[in-house]
This record gives sequence, C-alpha cells and structure tokens, in this order.
Amino acid sequence: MSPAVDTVGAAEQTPELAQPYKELGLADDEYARVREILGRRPSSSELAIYSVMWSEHCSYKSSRVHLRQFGEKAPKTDILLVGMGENAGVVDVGGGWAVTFKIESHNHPSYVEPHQGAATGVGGIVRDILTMGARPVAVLDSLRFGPLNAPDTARVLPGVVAGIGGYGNCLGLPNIGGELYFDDSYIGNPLVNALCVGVMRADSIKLAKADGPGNLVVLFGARTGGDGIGGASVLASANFDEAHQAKRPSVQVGDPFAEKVLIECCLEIFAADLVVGIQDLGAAGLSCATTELAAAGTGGMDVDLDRVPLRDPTLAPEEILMSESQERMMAVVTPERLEEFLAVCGKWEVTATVIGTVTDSGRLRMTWRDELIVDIPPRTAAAEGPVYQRPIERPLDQEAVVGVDGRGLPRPRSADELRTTLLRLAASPNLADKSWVTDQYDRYVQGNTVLAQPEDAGMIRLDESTLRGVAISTDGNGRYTRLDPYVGAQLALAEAYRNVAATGARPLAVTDCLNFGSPEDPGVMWQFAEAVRGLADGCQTLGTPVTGGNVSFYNQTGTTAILPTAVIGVLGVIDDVTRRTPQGFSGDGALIYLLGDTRDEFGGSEWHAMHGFLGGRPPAVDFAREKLLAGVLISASREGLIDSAHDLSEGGLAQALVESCLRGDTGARITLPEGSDPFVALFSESTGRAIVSVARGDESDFIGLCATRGLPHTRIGVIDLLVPELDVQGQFRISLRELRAAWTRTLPSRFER
Amino acid sequence: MARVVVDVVLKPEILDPQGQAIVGALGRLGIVGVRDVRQGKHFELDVEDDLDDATVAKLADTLLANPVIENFAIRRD
Amino acid sequence: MARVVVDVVLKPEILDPQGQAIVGALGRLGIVGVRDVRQGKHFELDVEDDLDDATVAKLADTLLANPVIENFAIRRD
Amino acid sequence: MPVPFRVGVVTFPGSLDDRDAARAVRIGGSEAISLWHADASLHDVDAVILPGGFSYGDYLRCGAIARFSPVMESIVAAAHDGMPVLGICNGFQVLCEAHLLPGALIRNDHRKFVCRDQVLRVESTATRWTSDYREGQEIVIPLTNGEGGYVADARTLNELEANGRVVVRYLAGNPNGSYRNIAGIANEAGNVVGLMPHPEHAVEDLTGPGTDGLGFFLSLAGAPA
Ligand SMILES: Nc1ncnc2c1ncn2[C@@H]1O[C@H](COP(=O)(O)OP(=O)(O)O)[C@@H](O)[C@H]1O
Ligand SMILES: [Mg+2]
Repeated sequence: MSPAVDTVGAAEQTPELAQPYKELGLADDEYARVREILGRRPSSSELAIYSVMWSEHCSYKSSRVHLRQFGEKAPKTDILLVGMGENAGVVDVGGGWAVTFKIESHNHPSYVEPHQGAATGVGGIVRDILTMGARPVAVLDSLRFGPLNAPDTARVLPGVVAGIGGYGNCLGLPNIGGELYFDDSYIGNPLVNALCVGVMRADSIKLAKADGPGNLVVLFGARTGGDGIGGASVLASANFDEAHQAKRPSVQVGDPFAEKVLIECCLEIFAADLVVGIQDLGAAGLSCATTELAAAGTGGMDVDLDRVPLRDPTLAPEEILMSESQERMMAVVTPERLEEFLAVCGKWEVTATVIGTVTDSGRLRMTWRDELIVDIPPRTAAAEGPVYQRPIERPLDQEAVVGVDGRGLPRPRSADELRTTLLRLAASPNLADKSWVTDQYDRYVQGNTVLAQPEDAGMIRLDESTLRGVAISTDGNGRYTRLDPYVGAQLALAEAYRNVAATGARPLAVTDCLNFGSPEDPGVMWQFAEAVRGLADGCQTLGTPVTGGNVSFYNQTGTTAILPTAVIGVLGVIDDVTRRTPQGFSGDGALIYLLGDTRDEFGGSEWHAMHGFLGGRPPAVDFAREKLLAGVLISASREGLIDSAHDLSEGGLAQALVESCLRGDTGARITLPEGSDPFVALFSESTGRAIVSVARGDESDFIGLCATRGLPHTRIGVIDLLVPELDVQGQFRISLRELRAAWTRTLPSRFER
Repeated sequence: MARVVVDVVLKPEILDPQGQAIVGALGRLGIVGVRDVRQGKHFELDVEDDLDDATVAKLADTLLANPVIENFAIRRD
Repeated sequence: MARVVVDVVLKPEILDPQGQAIVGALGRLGIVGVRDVRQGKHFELDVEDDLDDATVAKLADTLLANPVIENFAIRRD
Repeated sequence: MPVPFRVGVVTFPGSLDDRDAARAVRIGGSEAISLWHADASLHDVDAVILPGGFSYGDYLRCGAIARFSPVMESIVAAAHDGMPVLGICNGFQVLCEAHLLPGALIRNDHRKFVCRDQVLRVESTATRWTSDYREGQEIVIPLTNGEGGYVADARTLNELEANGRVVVRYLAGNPNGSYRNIAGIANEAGNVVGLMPHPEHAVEDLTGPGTDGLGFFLSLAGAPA
C-alpha cells in the first residue's frame, strides 16, 4: 500500500488540520508566519522544510543579530573574493591562487557515537570547501574533552580521534594542526571542531545558485537514506501505519570512500566547467540545497521527489526532504552539458540523477507520485527565517569569578619548586605532547606539507614552481573566555595570528567556530554577544576579515554550560615556503631572544588550572603589539635572520622553551632577564611574545630590526648542542631525557592500557 | 572448554559502506545473482564450560558490539 | 531470495591483534572464564534462490576471504 | 634503454598518493605516465608504480577489490614478463592480494593508524628498485598506514630470508607487528617490490623527513633494461 501523502491541495481543503509543528521545533508565532506566507496551512512536506530551515542550526536565528558585526566592522580589504554567507569564504592569496577555508562543529553527534560523529564532521566541512570549486588540501581539528582521567573521556576521545583520522586519511587530506584541551565542563559535551582548507585558481570559484530557467537540477553522490531525520518521523508516522514504517537510523555512518570519489568527480566536473551552480547537502539535506540554490538564483525550481535515488524505499517525502545522508551534492547544469556531466559521474561510478529544473516562477515546487506537495517562495525558507533578540544578562557570578584573582595560591620560589612546577606543567594534559593523537593522522599525503603539528601553524605549498604557500592555525581558550568573553575571543584571535606569523606567513583572514551553552540562558547569551563583539573588534584592528564560521549552541548538561569556547582559525600567506621558520631550536651557539613584554598575568593560566583554580582577569590583549611582533617575525624570516620561532601561550616561557628544545632535540642555557621574578618570567601567560633563535652572525642585524621597529627584545640564552639539557642558570637544570619523559608520557599512559 | 560464537552485524537501517563496495565488485568479478551484501564481525571465543550466558551477553554488549549501531547474536557450538 | 552466510576467520598460525586486544580488555571489565578470542568477518548475502554453491564458494574464495591468511565457512539459512 | 624511463602510475578509485608518486618519478629523472584502473592498456610504459591510498576505501581487505580491475590483469602479465613493478603501502597490499608477492598485510598490532618517520635498513640492493642503495644502508622515510602488519607462514618467511627477498626491514622498533620486522619484499626475479613505508614522501627536504626515498626512483633509471 502506498501511504496517503499530505498535498498542497489537501492543505487547502483542510485548513484547520492540527499539525505537529511544536514537535518539529517551531514556535507558535513561527508556525503562524508560515501560514501567513503561504496563505494556508503548510503541507506536511512544507512544514518539514520550514522546520529544518528555521532551526537554530540552519537559520542562526539567535546569533544572526550579533554576527552582523563581522560585516559591519569588516576591515577594508581587497583580498576577499567571497565573503560570509556562502558555503565558505574565499581569499585571494596572490599569484592567481585563491584559498577557501572554514571551521565547523560536530559536537553532539561525536558524543553519541564518537567515531562516526567525528568522521561525518570532517566529511561535512570538506564538502563545504569542495562546493566552492576548490581542491581540499588540508584539515585541522580542534578538540575538547572532559578531564583526561574521566571515564567519559576514555569512551569519547579514542573514537573521535579514530573517526577524524579514519575519514581524513582516507580522503588523502593531510592533518596539519589543531588543538586538544581537557576541562570538567566538557564532560558530556565534547567539542569536535573540524577545519578544512581548499585551493583553486582565483577565476574558477563556484557559487551555490540555480540560475537560468530550463537548466537542470542534478542530485549526485550517495543514495538518500533515513539518516538524521529525527523530527521528520513525527510527520511520517502521521502518514504511515506503524507496521509499514521502518526504523530510522539513530546514527549516520560516514563513507569516506564515497566522498573521496565525489571529490575527484567534482574536480573533473569543475575543470571542464560543467556546472552553473553547485551546493553540498549537509544539515537539512535536500530542503536546504533546493531552497538555497533557488533563492540565490533565478528564484524558482521544480523538483520531482520520486526521482531521488533512495537507500531506503520506505522513506516518506517529508523524510527525503529532511534526510541528512552524507556524501551527496546538488548541481545546476545546462541541458547542453548534461551528457558530459553524467559521463564524468559515470567514470567515477557516482550515481547522478536529474531531479528537477530551474524556473522563473519564483516558487519552489515539488511533486511526489504526481501530486504537488510543496509550493513555496524559496527565499522565505532559506533567507527570511526568524531573527531573535534573545535576552542578554551578565551572569550573576561573573563578578565573583573575576573578583578572586588567585593571588593566594602558593607560588613556587625555590629552584626546586620552580623545577617541579615546570615538569608538572609540561606533563599536564593541556600542555603535554599530543602525538598520541596526531600520529593517527597522515600529515604527509599530497606531498605539500611544509609544516605540521607540533609546529605553531601548519603550512602547505600551493605552487611547486613559485613556492607560494599558506599557513593556518586554530586557537581557543575557554578558561580565558569564561573570565572575560570579550577579551577571551580576542586572545584566541591574537594567538592564532601570532602562531601564523611565527612561521613567517602574513596573516590574512579568519574563520571561527563559536561553541556555547543554551542561547535561551541570558548569561550564555551575554557570553556569546561579548565574544562576537570582541572578535569583530579584534579583526577590525588587525585588518583580518572574518570569512565564515559556525555557531554551536546548547552545549550543556542540565543547566550547566561548557566554558564559552570561541575557536579561531587564522589563515596566512607566505611567498616562499622555503623561508618558513620552524619551532625547534637548531644551530650550536645560536642566541635565544625573548620578544615582547612579560607581566604578572596568571588569570586563566595553566598554572592556575594545575591548582584547579579559575578566577581573576585573563592576560591583556594588545593588538598593536601583536602586529608589531608579527611584522618582525615575518621580516626576520624573509631576511633569514632567525633559525626558529615559537609563540608563547599557555604555560608561558617555560613551556615554549620545553617545546623548542625537544622539537630540535637540542639543549639550551637560559638566563632569566635581569631583576625579573623567576616564577613570573617562566610561567606568566602575557601575550604578544615569542622566542626566536638567531645565528651569531645575524645578531646585530636582528637587533637592528627589533630596535628600528621598537619591539622589546631580551637576549635570554644560547643553544648548546653538546649539553642535552634545559639549563635555567642560577635556578635548575633538567636533562632533555627527563623533560621528554615528562612531556610525552601523559596521553599514552592514559590510553595505552 | 566450550566454543561460543558471536556474530555482530550493523543494524539494518545503518549504512554499510563495506557491503556496498563488495556488491560493486561482484560485477567486475562476473558474479551475478547476489542482490545485497552486509558485512559484520565474527568472534570465536574459547570459554570455560561453566561460563553463563549473562556474562557472554555482557561481553558482547560492551566489548564486541557497539550497541548504538550494531546488533549481535550469540551461538554456542 | 535466499540468505547465505559466510564466516571468515584468520588461520590459526596468523596472529590476531584485534582478538588479543579483546582478551586484554576482559580483565579490566572483570570478566573471567574467557581463554581466547579470535576476530573474523561475517558476511550476510541476499542471493537468488538458484545461485549454486560453486558460485558462492568462488565468491568466498576469491573475494570475501584471502586464502593466504584466512579460512572461510559457508552456511545457507 | 630509453631515457627518460617511462613509469606508469596507476590511479584506482581511492588512490591518494598517485600524484605524489608521479612527482617522485619526475624528481628521479623519469617520465610519469598516469594509468587508469579501468583501462587495461599500459600505454607502453617501462615500469609501473601502484601508489598508496585507500583503493575502494580499503573496505573488505586493503587491495582486495582493486586487484580485480582491468589494469591489474595487464600488470600481472607484464610483471611475469619482468616489468619492474613497485607497490607502495596500498600498492603493496594490492600486489599481495594479486599474488604477485607472497603473504598479506593485516591490521597494525596496536590497532591504530600510524604516521611517523620510520628508520629502515635496506637489506637487498639486488632488485630493480633498490640498486641505488648500499646494502645495509639505514634510511628514514615516512610510514603512514593502518594495516601494515606483514604476515606469512613460516615456510614463506624462511624462503624470503634465504633468497634475499626481504628488501627493507624496520629498525628502532617494530611499528605494526610485522613478522620479522619486514617492511618490504621482492618477488623471486626482483622486478616486483612492495613496501609499506612511503619513499615518495621522502624525495624533497621541504616536504619530507629527508630525501632518503629518492633511491627507489633513481634505481630504476640506473638499472639495466
Ligand atoms: N587535535 C589536534 N589535531 C592536530 N594537531 C593538533 C591537535 N591538537 C594539538 N595539535 C597540534 O599540537 C601543537 C601544540 O598545540 P598547542 O599547544 O595548542 O599549540 P599552540 O599553543 O602553539 O596553539 C600544535 O602544532 C597543534 O596544531
Ligand atoms: Mg594554543
């Protein structure tokens, strides 16, 4: 029996029929607006479309009023080829090359089924990048979990890492960086943010629009199954007798092979210029792809849903519209080029089906079993969703949190105490060696990886002849952001910017992933508003526009939200990748300089975390100083004045020294600055700082550079290849063996059991 | 010593990329007459004779299968 | 439409890291009485009723199993 | 012998390091010709490389499905006639599945994908792909795989050892549980070589741990036809 389907006609006949809009997440006024737009009640398929398109995830209804600032405060720049709003922003990196990059979250699915959740997260962001017409060339992953020793972490982390690696490795995408943090607030709310970078010629950008009446709408890639349709089953069950209704998947399984083939297929299609427009199918699947393509194009589209290739023949139209099955794309093709298009798909054994045509009717019309089931103005679903002004209120406890500054905590004084503190910090989960995770990621594939973890930023060669390349880093610190969301977001931006500059690349543009609790909590909304304002102001000052990003709300258990976590990705360009600056010390006798100023700043620091304390104010941000520092790091790499550079961030100078010594497997003799408090000098997290090593011959030129630019620079030591130890003179000495043991043991000892 | 066999299969509604890839390969092998293939895991356990079913079930449910996406069947031969 | 099941197991002389890992994990779960675990693959085929055993055997021997390291068993239910 | 040597690099659905292998071939002074899995013709190449990757997603078993592609039939025949064939990582797995090389590759014993700079010892320089190295030479090239554990029955292993067919061996720790630390082997004639580590990712100082992998691509050009 074929189940009765709610048609547009039926909707007109039965205006008063009660519909399950609440179960689908629509508010009363939202449902009322749908009726007003259509001048009747929506058919159940139309209801399905509006409910997913107007969801928080797709419509950004809670965040949009704030995100506008990224546009309003956008710095003047001519590097932006495609700005916010498209699948991903596109940046002109010169030499005819364009780079697109974006970060996205897949938090909740990764909690439910860590491996598949993380895997499909990578798959989704890669399709966003591919859609712009680019070849994906690298991924980064920014991860947050509960405490290292929590059972929840033992369940989630290995699966997430295996999922990211399993999917990314199989696509042949080098993983060149990311983050890994642990904090109580992420128990039950792990954060899995994935970033993808893609490259194309500047003149071959593709856009998501269905232009040209008579052009064909082609669905290609995987077949459509009942994946991720959650709510839609409400509608389906309205039409199905239970017996007839098959069970719907609770979890989406990624098929990286299907995606890899889809990538190569699309790149061949792009190269032959066979599409007018293209869109990936992600959240809200067909509903999103059809409404957005139509809305951005000529304005109308006719779709025959019966033509959609199904994995599960029992799917109802509402479910087909909401299905989030992975590894699917939608293209708009002229009738003349269709044959060629299908031939390329055939070559790659990719299923491709014409399911509709572009019209100038201004309506999105869909039929099912020859009956009209959808007839809506696409813009109303895709672009004119609800916009909320959520109540905002500074949390009551904010003052209390900022009030206690942790001065009371016992600071290490003696040489022994300082030594122990350094080792404990180096071994602490947030600062320890991450290679147990990152060794599960292929960093070599594609043969263009110039820098990868544990370097400050990943770097990819774009062009083998000109040696032009890009560098990218993601950073974010929920502890800082909890203490001051405005400054916290800026600190994340500043660190990513600094990380990129440390490699010798010039920071150009920004992507962001904003992970917060429930927007219905005025306190959370305050954190969000402040973070966005801070980021927008910061980007304006640094001259690096936000090109796109992602908002993830409702990251909370009960009423307790995660630490507000703004993850910022900064992309930079370098004209000649052979000029890159590595992080590790090298070159016997080279001099070590500390750039920037150190203040007594421990709010949100890893030293506080070591004492289980969070309070006070985060380090101050000084963007003028960040720019100055970046300028010096870039010039110094161009002129070949420095052998290594490493930014100072969590753990301060001590941690940076540990990492640079171990990376280069070289010892160093350090003399802390005259009259400085050793504890502050070693562990403060003041920003705008970096350590560099300078060959003796280049010393005067380097000092000259810093002096003319007015950047504070202090000579703090020398590299010693003969003595394999970190020697902080007058304080303590630690052999590299002991350092390495402390730094590397933490993760394996937890997961290698 | 007894032999217990546990077969773990993806729930029917869950996508099985491996099975699909095999079906695709059959054509190239010139094998016709196979409509669908699902790939699962097969475990052979050597256990003490007195090991009770409850324990085996717990083992299957926690270690051998991922209950979120898989079902399992236990067989004693 | 008939259902054919093919179970593929590593030959005894080939070491089985996945099986060993499970044995290792048993202790932590407090499960005793399991001496050894071997992990193999389990295939469920939907085939035409008239598909002959020879074809299934060829399929198992050439594609589903690698005779160099694996043995297989065919079952029709 | 024609110089530059024409080296075919096969692309299967899911191949990843095909462009990388072609780059290494060029850096090694030969000409890279791309071959497509569905095209049985070898386009008169002098040698063939089966690159790394996840052909057919590595579903079922690594290399199990790629083995049945039309191009493989031609490669198997050509290999029997002495054409040099190099299988890297997934390519090694395909060669084993196709029975051009003995044994098989199974899941790493630690059951994780591993990406690391691997120290190897070149055990045999008597193959078409390793003549450029010194016997016993220690080299560092990337190892990146999830199923790199080389296994075979004792008879096969002894035979490989006895006839100098173990080409490269893992040093400084066995990264995947391979029997007898075997990282790569050759067929009896020495024209077919397979290894798990990626020499094509060690041909430029800029993008690899060094240039120790270059030897595989230079050996070819240097070797007598
Ligand atoms: N989940 C991850 N995936 C890939 N690389 C990671 C991941 N976590 C950390 N890294 C890498 O480890 C190194 C150290 O991380 P981190 O201390 O956050 O660097 P920084 O403080 O300079 O941003 C960086 O190169 C970073 O890219
Ligand atoms: Mg950081």
